Amino acid sequence: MMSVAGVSISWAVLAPIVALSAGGLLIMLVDLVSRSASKTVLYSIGIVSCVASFLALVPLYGHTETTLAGAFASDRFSWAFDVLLLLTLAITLVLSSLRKAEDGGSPGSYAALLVFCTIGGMVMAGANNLIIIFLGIEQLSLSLYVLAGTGFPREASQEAALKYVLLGSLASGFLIFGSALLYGSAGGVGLAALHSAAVSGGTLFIAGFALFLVGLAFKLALAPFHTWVPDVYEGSPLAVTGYMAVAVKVAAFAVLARIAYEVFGQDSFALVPLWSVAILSMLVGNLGAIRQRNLKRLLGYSSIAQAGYMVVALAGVQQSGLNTLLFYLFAYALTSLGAFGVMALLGDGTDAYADLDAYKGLHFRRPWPAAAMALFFFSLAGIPATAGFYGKLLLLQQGFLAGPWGIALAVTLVAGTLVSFYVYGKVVWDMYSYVEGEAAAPSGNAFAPWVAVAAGAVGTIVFGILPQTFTALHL
Amino acid sequence: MQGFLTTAPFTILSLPLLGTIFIALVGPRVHRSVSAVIGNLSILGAFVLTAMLAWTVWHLPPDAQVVTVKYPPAWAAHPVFWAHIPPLTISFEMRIDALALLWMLIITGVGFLIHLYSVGYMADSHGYRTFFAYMNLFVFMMLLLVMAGNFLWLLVGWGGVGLASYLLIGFDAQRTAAVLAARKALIMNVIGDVGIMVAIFLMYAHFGSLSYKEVFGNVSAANTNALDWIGIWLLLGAVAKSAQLPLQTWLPDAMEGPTPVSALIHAATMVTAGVYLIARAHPIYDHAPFAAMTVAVIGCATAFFAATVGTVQYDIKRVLAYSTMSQIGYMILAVGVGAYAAGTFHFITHAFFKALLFMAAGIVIHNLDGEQDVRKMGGLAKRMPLAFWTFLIGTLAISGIPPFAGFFSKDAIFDQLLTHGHPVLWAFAVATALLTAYYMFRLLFLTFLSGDYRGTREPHAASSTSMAVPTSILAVLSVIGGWLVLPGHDAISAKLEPVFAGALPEMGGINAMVTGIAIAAALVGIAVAWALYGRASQARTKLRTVLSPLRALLLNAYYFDTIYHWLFEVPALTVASDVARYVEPDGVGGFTSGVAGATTKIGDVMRSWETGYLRRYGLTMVIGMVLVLAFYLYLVHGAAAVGMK
Amino acid sequence: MAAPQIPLGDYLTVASALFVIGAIGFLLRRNPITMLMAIELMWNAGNLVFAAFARQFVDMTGQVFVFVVITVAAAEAAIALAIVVMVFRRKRDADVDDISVMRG
Amino acid sequence: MLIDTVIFLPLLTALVLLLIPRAATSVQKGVALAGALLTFAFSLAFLSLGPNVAADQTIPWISGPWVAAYHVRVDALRLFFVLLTTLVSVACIWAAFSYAHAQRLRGYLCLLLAFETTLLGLFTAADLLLFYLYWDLMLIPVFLLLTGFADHPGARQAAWSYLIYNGAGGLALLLGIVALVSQSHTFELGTLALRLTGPAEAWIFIAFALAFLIKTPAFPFHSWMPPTYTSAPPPVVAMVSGVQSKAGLFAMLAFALPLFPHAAHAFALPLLVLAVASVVYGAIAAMGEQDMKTLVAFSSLSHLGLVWLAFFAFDITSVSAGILMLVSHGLIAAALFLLLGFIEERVGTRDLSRFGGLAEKAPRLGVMMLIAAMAALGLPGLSGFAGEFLILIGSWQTQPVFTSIALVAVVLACVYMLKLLQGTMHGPVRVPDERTVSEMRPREAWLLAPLLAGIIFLGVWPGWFNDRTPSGTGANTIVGAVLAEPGQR
Repeated sequence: MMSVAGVSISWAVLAPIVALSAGGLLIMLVDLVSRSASKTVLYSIGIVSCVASFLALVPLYGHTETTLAGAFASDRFSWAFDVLLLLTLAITLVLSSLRKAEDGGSPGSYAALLVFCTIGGMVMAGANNLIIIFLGIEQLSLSLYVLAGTGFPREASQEAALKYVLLGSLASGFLIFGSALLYGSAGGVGLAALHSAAVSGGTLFIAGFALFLVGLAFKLALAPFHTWVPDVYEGSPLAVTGYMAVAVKVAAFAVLARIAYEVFGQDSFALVPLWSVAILSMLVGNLGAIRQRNLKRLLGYSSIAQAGYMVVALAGVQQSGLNTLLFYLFAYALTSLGAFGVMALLGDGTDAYADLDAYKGLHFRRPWPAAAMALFFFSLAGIPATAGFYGKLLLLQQGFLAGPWGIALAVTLVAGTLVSFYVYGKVVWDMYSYVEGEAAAPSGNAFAPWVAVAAGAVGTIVFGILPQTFTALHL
Repeated sequence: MQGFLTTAPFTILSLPLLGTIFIALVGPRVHRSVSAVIGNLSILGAFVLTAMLAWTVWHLPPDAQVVTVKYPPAWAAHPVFWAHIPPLTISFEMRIDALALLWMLIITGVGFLIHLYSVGYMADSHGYRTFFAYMNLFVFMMLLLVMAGNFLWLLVGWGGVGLASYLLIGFDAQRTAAVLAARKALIMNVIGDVGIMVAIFLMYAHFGSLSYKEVFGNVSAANTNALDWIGIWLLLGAVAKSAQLPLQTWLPDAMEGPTPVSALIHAATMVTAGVYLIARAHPIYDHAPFAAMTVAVIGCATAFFAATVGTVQYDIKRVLAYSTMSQIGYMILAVGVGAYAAGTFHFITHAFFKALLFMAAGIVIHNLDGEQDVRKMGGLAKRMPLAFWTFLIGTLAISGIPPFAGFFSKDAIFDQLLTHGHPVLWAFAVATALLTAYYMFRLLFLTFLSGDYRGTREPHAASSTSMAVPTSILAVLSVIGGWLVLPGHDAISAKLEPVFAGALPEMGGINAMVTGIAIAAALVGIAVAWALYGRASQARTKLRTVLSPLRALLLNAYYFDTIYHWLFEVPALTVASDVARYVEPDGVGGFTSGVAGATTKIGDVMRSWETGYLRRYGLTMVIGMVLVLAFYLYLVHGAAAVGMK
Repeated sequence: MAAPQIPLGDYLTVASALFVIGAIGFLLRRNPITMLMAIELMWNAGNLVFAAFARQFVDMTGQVFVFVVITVAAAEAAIALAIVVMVFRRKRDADVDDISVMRG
Repeated sequence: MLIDTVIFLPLLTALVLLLIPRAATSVQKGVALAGALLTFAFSLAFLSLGPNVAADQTIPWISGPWVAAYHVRVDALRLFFVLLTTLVSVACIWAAFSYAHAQRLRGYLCLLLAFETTLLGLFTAADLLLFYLYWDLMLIPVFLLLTGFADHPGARQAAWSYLIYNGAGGLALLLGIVALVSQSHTFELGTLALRLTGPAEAWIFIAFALAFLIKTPAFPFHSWMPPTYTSAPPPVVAMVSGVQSKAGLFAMLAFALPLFPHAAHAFALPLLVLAVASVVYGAIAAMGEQDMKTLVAFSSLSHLGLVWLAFFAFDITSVSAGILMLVSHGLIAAALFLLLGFIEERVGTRDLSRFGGLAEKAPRLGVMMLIAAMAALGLPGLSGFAGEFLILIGSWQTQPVFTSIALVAVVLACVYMLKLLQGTMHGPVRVPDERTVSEMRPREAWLLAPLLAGIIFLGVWPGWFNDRTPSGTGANTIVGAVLAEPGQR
């Protein structure tokens, strides 16, 4: 414990971030010093720093600690989210090993940006006041804007980056203005101050929170602030899309959960618009995905719907809601990363297998990747014996515990899931439809993506059949 | 003794069944004659055992002559039931009494003769084995029907004979007409099955059991109305099985089956199951006057109706079919008015002479290579003397000419109709007797006499022994069969007494007036037939012109088939195919596919908002922001804040 | 003696106006650079509110937030401009409506 | 342990199959059949349990936020569903030997075996969560079989209607289960003594009933069934119609009725209406069908509607007979669909107007078809009659009006079953495209023989079945629980 300018700093709380930052800087340094450093070395540094960061997280398990005068915390709202962010980073780095020289951008800057992005997410997860939240969001976003464009030889990647940066900045505008109004209503930026303001309510507070929520909803990809999602998911490089689908959601949900519990608590009407936004998201996400033939775009729409589902975890702000949210996030992360892993595996890191047509009859050519993909899509659809199913079960329970709005959410969730049976079923249907003749696209067989696939598959099945193993972690 | 009483019924039952199974499983591997031998022996064995059983039972004291063979026996440690869902328990139960035994004797006796006949008749059929398997199956089912000790087993036998009848009518499966006739027969019989089922449901509701013993024992406790309903529903079964109005149309078509089948199933035994059923359920009808009266009226109406139709038909087997219908009408009429013994008596004599008639006709048909139209026969008496003489005996018997069998049983019915006070029914019955004599002799003349042979096919040589012997035996029986009941000697009633517990009036008394009128009616019928058909007659053509509308009506059997076709068949099939073709895909399925289509549409509309233009995306966000903001202000300040009021 | 205080409401009004102008500018302009400027306007609207409240509360936090936002805005502008330049290179055009390969 | 063996042996066999090279089809066939036979043999051991004894096994599974256990059970109610599954599976896997694509045979057999496991799991599950798990998992093998392993051009479309419709039912059930469990906090049936009342019970019951109505299916939720039954390969249809279609009614008896007695009685009338509508509508539609498989599909609708009538007549006889009817229908439907498969293989069409008279060429086929059709028609002495008769005699006592309407369908059943039997077997021989119709192969005859034997046995002696299933007041609480008036609890 040391103190700077009268503010005590607990390095233990900051250690995970510091470790990761060091890793990121080291990557940049190595990249700078040795132009010839292979990407393997660079990505390995990233993975090692992930591990280091995780090791730094371990002692914080089960503790609630704050530092920087209460601005940053390590508690139940951050720890598991951090772990998930690190896991996502590690898997993404592994998947990124398939990046080719012609993909654009140096591997060093690419890896460093991924690391910095993750740091932004961890900052968000631990942020205990509006400034830190804003900082975290921007750190995450700015890195991602660039990452979205790292496939710049392709026009779509450029377009994705431009759309993302412009719309993201617009959303940040809402966030800043909303934060300012919240500050005005609460007289401070700490969440504790906001809590007392929430209790007294008032127009200023509510207007501020409305704008803040819009800014956050953009990150969560909730409708109607989702418009960027399909395009950016489709345009970004494969690994980045996978990362984006998971990490942004994890970090943003960490913020939302902290606000829901710390600022509002149960029975607050202030979250009601969030429920309606979630309902809209479930519908938009699933209905929009029906006709998609591009798998990345389809998963983009799917992530909109999934974000809507996850909000249900917070319906009613029940004690058990946080665990539900975490379970579903883990399930979603494993499933999504696994699916992107299969895509990377088959397309050898390219977008060749983003097109659904490439999957026709896949089972009869590549049974194992097809089976894995089917598993992930079953999990997304919530078929039993997968993590996605148990997650939905928990979500529905939160809905039923939360009164009329909660039931409305639960019913919409189920209706959306029914539509998603078609959406996800279509992929499985294509893979298992027997087609005469040769494969539509040649498929790759690199080792690295198998890591992602295996991690996703094992996690999906284990958490699906033995959800108690997750609960036992007491995350 | 007791041992025999319990084992013999099972043996009797199982013999024909084992025959079927043996022929089905082993038959294809051995010479075809083995099937015939097994088929015949099993029925003969059943007959011998039945005779022994009957002898045994009739030597018991009268109050022990109703033998119930029930599994499980009362002492069983692990009782076994057909169905066991307390409070409903249905046992494996048989009742052997005089009523059952008489039927069993006819079924196995006449059945054996017809089996024997079939050996020759079916010799050319390539489904020889199958035929015997089916015939044995029929005998088994028919025995089950009459030996059943509760209504469930009666129903099982009832359905089973329906199946056997279906199989045998459609025996020549290559002929579409046979297939259609089989279908019609089974459907009508199933309607009857449903009638019995409803009756059973009602009995269970009122008596809590399906056992004859329980039901009949408690009849007096039930109210008349309920018993009437039970009686009516049972009657529906009887009507369908015995081809009575209004479910009679299947029987003429059933003549598509081979002639031995017509003789056994559609003349001697199965079609009389309705008579058996009503006689069996007599305690119900005894207490249900309305139902009993309905039975009698339907029987009488059918007797008359069928006789009128019989007068104009040209197909030799169809005439016999209508005569069967008519004669069973007599039996139904008899049991309807409570003359159970008379009904049973007529069943026995009818089994003799009708089987005889069919077998004689079968010889003709066989020798003419399947020709059945009497207009293409004639003058066959010289060419087929055996067929002619046996057919003549049968005709005399059915016409009620003494001393042939039919005279006695018919006379008993007429007598009892008047005794029970039904003069109208009696009048119709006598009119029917006249018609019967007329159309049977018309048939006889057309077939065997009236000039020369009119057909084109050269008749075969004389019939085989296996056909001649049983025909001759039946001819003898058709003569002497009626002597069971003579004045002062009523063997039938004496046997049936324990079954009906004293409810039987004595038969055999000759009431001169009644008998005289009956004989006179028969003679008039014969005379008219002689006048019109016995010789080349001008009157025939003249009459035909005068009565042509009536003739058309009769030729088409009162258009029953046509009416049913347009009333039931066409509407039902139209509705069904419309449902299958339109309602299902467009209605029920259309709704769901419509929902699916609409969902996709909504998705498309939504996606069309996602134009790819950045500014559209921004606009969406800004609109969303405004809405969220408005929602919040609405929540805080109510509707006024956002100008919604 | 302090100068006459400008009432807080006036700050908020101006800030709101800036915010709305920024949003409208974003929606109406097709040049990405201009759109970025519109966004800056919105961010600065937020900054103005922070500053106004900070002064009202006599609290440094708001001003800190303003500094943070300004810093981030700089970084954001740099990145955004880089991306715009990248797109320019391919398109030789400055109309965002032309950048709409992906849709649906 | 025995229960687990029975449930997972098919799945294990499927996994073993995956180890066998794709080309070694005869080895695959042998292994698959051996696995199915072994499963059947093991399941026979449950017969030795008395009527009042249950094989029961519980392993704690989930403790928070609710309690769930891996609780499997074979008792009088479940026994025959398990036996039906294992028996029909043997026949179906054996029938699958004639599957046309050697390259895809392995996957085909694997999916059939996996399907068997989900069915067995479903029928043995005594925990709601476990039950739901299998309930939804059943969708997958059938969906995949329809998608990738059926030759019929409509099969892949049928896969959708199957998946979406049954998925909808499953999700309704899920809503109901979660709504229930969020109050009871346990999935365990034994401890699920929670008695809901009022609208909550009603809504949850509706959710359950909807799922079961779709799965069975019952009118008007059946539109997934005709395409599925028509275009799926015969072994698959045989399993779906023979076994899977029993899941809804089984679950109604095992779960919904004991859990929601008030609601069940309150909603008896609408359900009876749907039951009778199914009975009549199915019969009429079957009468009008020209496609033989669709015809049998509609006959299933009709026959299972009768079981709905049986259950919601709330008569002890009819409820117990409903179980008999389910098992009997399972045997009959499986036999019929397999037979139709053999026929289609020989004549290359399912259109009744394009062929006929096959009995002349294949008499053994004719006899087997006769038995199956007569059983479906309700001929006394065969199992279809036993079920039908006992249901109706019971339901007549409480619901004479609905029973009378259902009786009409007995006659209609005769019409359409004869249409099927005579259309395929009798009449002049007509075979399209000059095909030669061969007699049944021994394999085909042998695989059907047990099913037909079961049909005859259950028809001759249903009492044997009654004594081993919940029937009678004291024997088993399930039927008793269903019947007791809610007020008396």
